[in-house]
Amino acid sequence: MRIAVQQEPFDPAAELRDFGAGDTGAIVTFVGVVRDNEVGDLETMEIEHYPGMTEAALAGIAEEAERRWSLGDVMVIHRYGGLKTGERIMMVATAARHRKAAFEAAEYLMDYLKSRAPFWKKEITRSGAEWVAAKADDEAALDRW
Amino acid sequence: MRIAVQQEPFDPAAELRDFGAGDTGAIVTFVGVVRDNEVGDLETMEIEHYPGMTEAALAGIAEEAERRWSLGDVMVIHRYGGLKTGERIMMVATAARHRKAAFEAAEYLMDYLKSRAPFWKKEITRSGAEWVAAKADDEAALDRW
Amino acid sequence: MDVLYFAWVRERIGLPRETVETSAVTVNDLVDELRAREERYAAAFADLGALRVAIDQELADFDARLAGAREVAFFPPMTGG
Amino acid sequence: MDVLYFAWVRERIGLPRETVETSAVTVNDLVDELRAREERYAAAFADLGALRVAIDQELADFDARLAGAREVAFFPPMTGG
Repeated sequence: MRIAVQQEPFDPAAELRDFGAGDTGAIVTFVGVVRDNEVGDLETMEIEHYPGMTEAALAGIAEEAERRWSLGDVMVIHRYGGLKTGERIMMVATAARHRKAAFEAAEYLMDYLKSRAPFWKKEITRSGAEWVAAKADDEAALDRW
Repeated sequence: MRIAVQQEPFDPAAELRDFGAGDTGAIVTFVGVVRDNEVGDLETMEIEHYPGMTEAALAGIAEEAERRWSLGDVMVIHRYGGLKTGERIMMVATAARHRKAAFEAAEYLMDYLKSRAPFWKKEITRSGAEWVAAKADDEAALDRW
Repeated sequence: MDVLYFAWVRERIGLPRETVETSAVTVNDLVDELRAREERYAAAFADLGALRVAIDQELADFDARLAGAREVAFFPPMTGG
Repeated sequence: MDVLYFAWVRERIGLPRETVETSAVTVNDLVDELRAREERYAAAFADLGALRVAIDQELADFDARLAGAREVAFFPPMTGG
């Protein structure tokens, strides 16, 4: 298991080089990228977090996924600080024997990470700054697990 | 869109370097790896395919996924020939604005690729050779789409 | 018409492709002609439920018509991914 | 007890953390004490439905007891990923 909360960029290729060695048939990865807003004037996506709790929350979510789907390996990397459009915010990866487990575990990680890990996003645009509101959909997504 | 059917190995990192540039918030990748069999004596996984039909079938599946989920980008790479335990067989990647579309499209690609693209696997072990039988589960997985 | 065989169908019949002169109207008719040839064909086509067919590289049904077809392929259910 | 604020809660109150002397039994009691202090606290805690709380870095409810807690944090619903 690898959990990382960091300001600096990460390289998915380097992170995945030795990921899921062993009895693995399926590796699923998710990479989140900063998208421009509807208006098209996003200058910076500022990501705040809660040092200490963040790492503990991510490890807890990853351990639960590992247990439920008997994962061979699991990884969560999440950045904080100021990010530009097109930059990678975060990634998760899961290694399992079969594709169904690898996909489900990756979606589980993403759903919990969205609503249960202490990160907050603020959009800084030409016209001002605004905290991103949590979506009811994201909270509802937890119900399926 | 990128569709590749090839004998030689591929490098997921190199394949993903320019994948999903543009209005992308979520990139999902799936990599399939040759797993040893239950007995633990797999020597080679031999993959046969139907040149011509394979490329057309993969392109058709990818185009349908692109359309259904308004993907920003889609990729399918599948190898044929003799592969050893731990080698990568195939990968798919999807780029979308939101995570739900990227995940669903990747699962759709995998489900169709399993049962509708003309590949056949043969396990060569110390004790002989056997064609891998199609699983009822894999056929049933198509029903959800 | 070119007839192609893959995986264990190819192994059972003993060749990957052949050119067949036929007036078969449907795939089923073609299967009957092939079955009548030799024991190895009869063995390969013993259980159509275990087989799939493609006409000109598109999946088809066994009652599909062959009019205009250039290439017919027989193979077991696919196991990609 | 250390009290931490994140995101717009931090901005509204104007500081990221402070040490609070309190005899509050539950989180709700602590919120009442903070609200009574100054208008900026009252504004930050106006709608508890828009807030989340963690006790010693674990998510908790507003009626959770504070006995033994070293660190309480208030913040809006999380928006990671």
